[in-house]
Amino acid sequence: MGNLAENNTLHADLEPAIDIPSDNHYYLNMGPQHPSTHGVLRVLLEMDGEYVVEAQPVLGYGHRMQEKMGELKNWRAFMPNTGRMDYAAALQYNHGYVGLYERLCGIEVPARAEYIRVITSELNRIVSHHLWIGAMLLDMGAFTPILYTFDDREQVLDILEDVTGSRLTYCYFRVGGVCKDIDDNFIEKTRAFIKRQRERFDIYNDLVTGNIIFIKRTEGIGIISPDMARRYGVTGPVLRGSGIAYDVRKNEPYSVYPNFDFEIPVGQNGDSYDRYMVRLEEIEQSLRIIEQALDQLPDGPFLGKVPKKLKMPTGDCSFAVEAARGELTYYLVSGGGDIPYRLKIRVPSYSNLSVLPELCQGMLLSDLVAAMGSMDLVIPEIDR
Amino acid sequence: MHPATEKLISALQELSIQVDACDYQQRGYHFEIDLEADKLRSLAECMLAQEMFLVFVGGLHVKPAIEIVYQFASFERACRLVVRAAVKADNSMPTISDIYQGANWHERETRDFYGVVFTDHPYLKPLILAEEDVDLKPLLKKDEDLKETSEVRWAAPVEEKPEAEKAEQG
Amino acid sequence: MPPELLRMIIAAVLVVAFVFLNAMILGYMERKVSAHIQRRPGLMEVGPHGVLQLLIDGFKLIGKQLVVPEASNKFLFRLAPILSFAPCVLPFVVIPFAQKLQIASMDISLIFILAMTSINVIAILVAGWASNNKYSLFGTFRSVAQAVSYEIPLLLSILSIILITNTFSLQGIIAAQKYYWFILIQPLAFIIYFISGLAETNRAPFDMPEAESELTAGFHTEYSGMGFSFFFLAEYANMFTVCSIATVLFLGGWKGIPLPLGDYTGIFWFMLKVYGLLFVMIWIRWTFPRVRFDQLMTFCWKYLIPFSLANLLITAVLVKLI
Amino acid sequence: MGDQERGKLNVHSYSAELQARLERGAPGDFVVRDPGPLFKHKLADDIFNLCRANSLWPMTFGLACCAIEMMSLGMARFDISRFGSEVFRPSPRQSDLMIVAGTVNKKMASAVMTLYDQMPSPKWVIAMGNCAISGGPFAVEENYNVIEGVDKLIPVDVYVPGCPPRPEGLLEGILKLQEKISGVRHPFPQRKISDAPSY
Repeated sequence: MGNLAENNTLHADLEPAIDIPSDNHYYLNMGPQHPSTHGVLRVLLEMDGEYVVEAQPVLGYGHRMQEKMGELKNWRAFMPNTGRMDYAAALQYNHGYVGLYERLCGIEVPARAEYIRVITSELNRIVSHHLWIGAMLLDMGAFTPILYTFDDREQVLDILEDVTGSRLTYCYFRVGGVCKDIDDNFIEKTRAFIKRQRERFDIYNDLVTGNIIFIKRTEGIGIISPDMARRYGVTGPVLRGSGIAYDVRKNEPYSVYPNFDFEIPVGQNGDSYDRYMVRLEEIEQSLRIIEQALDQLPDGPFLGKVPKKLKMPTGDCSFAVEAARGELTYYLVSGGGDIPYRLKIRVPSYSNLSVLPELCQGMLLSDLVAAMGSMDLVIPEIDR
Repeated sequence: MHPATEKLISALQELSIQVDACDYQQRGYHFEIDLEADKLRSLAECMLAQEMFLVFVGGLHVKPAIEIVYQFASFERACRLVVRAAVKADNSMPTISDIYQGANWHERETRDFYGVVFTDHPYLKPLILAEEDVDLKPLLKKDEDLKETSEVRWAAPVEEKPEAEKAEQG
Repeated sequence: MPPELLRMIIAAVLVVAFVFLNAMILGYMERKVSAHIQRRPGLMEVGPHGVLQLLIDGFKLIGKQLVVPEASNKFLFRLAPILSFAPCVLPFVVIPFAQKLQIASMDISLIFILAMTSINVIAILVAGWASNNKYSLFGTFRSVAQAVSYEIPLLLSILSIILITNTFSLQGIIAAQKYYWFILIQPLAFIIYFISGLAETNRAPFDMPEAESELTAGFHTEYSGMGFSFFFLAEYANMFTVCSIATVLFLGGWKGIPLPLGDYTGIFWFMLKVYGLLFVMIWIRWTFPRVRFDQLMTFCWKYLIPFSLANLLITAVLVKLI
Repeated sequence: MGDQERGKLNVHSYSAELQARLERGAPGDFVVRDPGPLFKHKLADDIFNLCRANSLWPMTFGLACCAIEMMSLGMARFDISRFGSEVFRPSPRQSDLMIVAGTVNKKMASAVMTLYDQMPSPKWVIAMGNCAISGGPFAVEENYNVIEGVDKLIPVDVYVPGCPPRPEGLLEGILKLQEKISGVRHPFPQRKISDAPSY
């Protein structure tokens, strides 16, 4: 674990304090109420001056019994909960959940519904990345970018609100389709948004990407090597920042993703800066997917025929989707009937955060905050 | 089949672990493995050597003994494995957190929810639940809801089991 | 009552009143400018365009409970805000607002101001130590290191002006800028002074001691009500002091297009320049991310100090030659 | 660090305290150490209350989904700063208003109470969202972790229902709180919509 000094070029002239045995270590309790822990994460830090010797995240301050409730309710009753796990990218959680039942029960989904799902999911991904860019820069002390990204975010929320009826915790997908059709107004607004968002990238780049302080704060900070990512099961943009082009949308395609032409952006060094660049590029790729989906959008029903009460076969089933933060896997064990026997939800941020104890050894406290910000954590998602 | 996947299967068979291929369209994973707890560590080592990553570790409360479900997948190709291993008689399980460090938290969480003890785990303290809830084990099923292992496995396609209806609960 | 004493009392009242007024104006300016930078209206509802907001905030802070933590050093905890506030009032005594608007003229007024502004760091040290809070202590460590380091380039850049003018008197320095402002012949010194001034007043991007996302609220984490507002007042008073020195040294002080009653109305130009600089400070704060602590120190020791030394050397040689 | 030393890191000093407070019952029973003002005068009270109502500084304290809507309220579209409440203070010592935005669970409960205690009085609490009001969708029979309503822990002034409430809802809650504090809804003359500058 002492390879940090070699990886971290910025620290080369400042020898990390971890190798020096010292009695001057002290404990610092960060959270559960702390501005940079994105909610209710608590990190216990053993510090030597400004250097972190060891970090021990304490989870559970946002634990809401989602897995327990998954075993108590049928799919209709549990659908709202999926949107509340990762509230920043709720539609992808919806998508995974309905996809799971469709796979298990062999339910056909009309093509139009799949396209609507992809369009809204990708819009939701953009929203999530907007939130993240703002929050990360807020962690690094820049207050203004979050207002600009939230401005863009509100544009998408307006579009999504028209079809889903809510701003944040969507419950829009249904087993067999979606609950409301999209109209011309939606398509028009989405196209206008795509145009607007492409122009906004210039503002982001002017304000953030080229900023010397931002580059100095993120380059070479929090390097996650591909090997480390594999051992911890890191996925999503955090993994892609490390140079591994793993994306469930390409690797195990679901829905109608094979119909679209898009790329998986990857970074090179696996540092915070790469993760930032990957996410910025992902917004562009999502825009491309939406554009293509709008062009190809077929006519037809938006909700297939689904029995009022699903009859699940016994057995287990797994469904993975690419959520905004990485691979989201629902694993359901059914004992028949319409209520799952066991619902395991594998959330991406959980594994992404588990890197932290190894990642932050010998780091400065400020870098820890920047590295944590670059991971895009949503704590109630981790705690479920 | 992808050559790397073939290599993985043969490596697992060398460890005398039986790998069953599954219908991906139906189940969402490609291979399933039913394993004895003793072989778990060698399986995990083999998986890491074959560049698979750990998707999750979860518990499953069924009748003879609690089962721990491991899911592995690959970054490079479509290959997803589900490994199920029943816990030992003393409700314990060997840890794989020294092989896959990511398993550390998953195992702690499983201990929180099911009370399974992972032997040699470096730090088996409650992760999700509060310290005073150490014996809560919230995901354990009540006796009347508890099912046999065979009741939650895929049946062969020909057999229809209408009695599975009785699983309805409040 | 001797007239001199009367004058002193009036001056003292005016200065304290001005410090409060300045904090109010700056607070309003900060919130309104930040709002417009972020494309939102900002303060709007309390008074026309929210002008009464800072007054209301002040009253509210007076009415808040004063919490003294159980484990703190209670004497020092109460002392720190006063220690922070009192010295930053004193520089206003010697600041030349106009040709005849200066409370006391001293030959060493520049030194006096620098001495007074340096006390602030002790107040922060006391506050952080007495709070018995790790985050406060963290902020204090950073603040002391930062203030001590940035004092050097600050002084060196001032020194190059002193070499030209041969006086520490602020009126003397303004008088020396009869034909041109010193920013024209000492641009590097101005830039170094301004950056160091940002760091000295703990303004973003150098707001290490109260880095919100890392240290919750830094050295004043434990302060509530008036204790907090004293730090707040001191910060704004220090900002004003730093900018007024910059105005005097580099921007010709109260000099400008002559107005009637020029001996007194120079205050218009002086305030215009000072608030112009303050606007730049606020602008910087709401644009940049925060630098990291070691980068902050590296920047000071590896760039600012060598450059200011070189600048000083060149100035000395040129002054000798001309 | 060895395993024994690791144990030091995991300190839960709250749990016994939490138990005691839960047993103590209704939130009115809290010991308030505020000595109160030195003298009381009707006019002074009115002025101070007017000031307090118009200068509510919330604490940076988000728990779950509702926190995002709370953030949205601070952002350009809804802009809480019009009412002077954009000063989100990270330290409880400097804040007047605690917006409990999200689900409070057993582990978090003690922290919520500690934070409430750390705020200097006068202080107010807004319970934002169904979870904070009553446990919301998590108030099921098998509930083992979620506190069903933050008013079981601390006194709440204003409830803002919704899952999550829209930012306008929270804004209305803050205006209601202003009404509660000063007796008048938004004490200063209200702006007509048409007068507001367009952004």
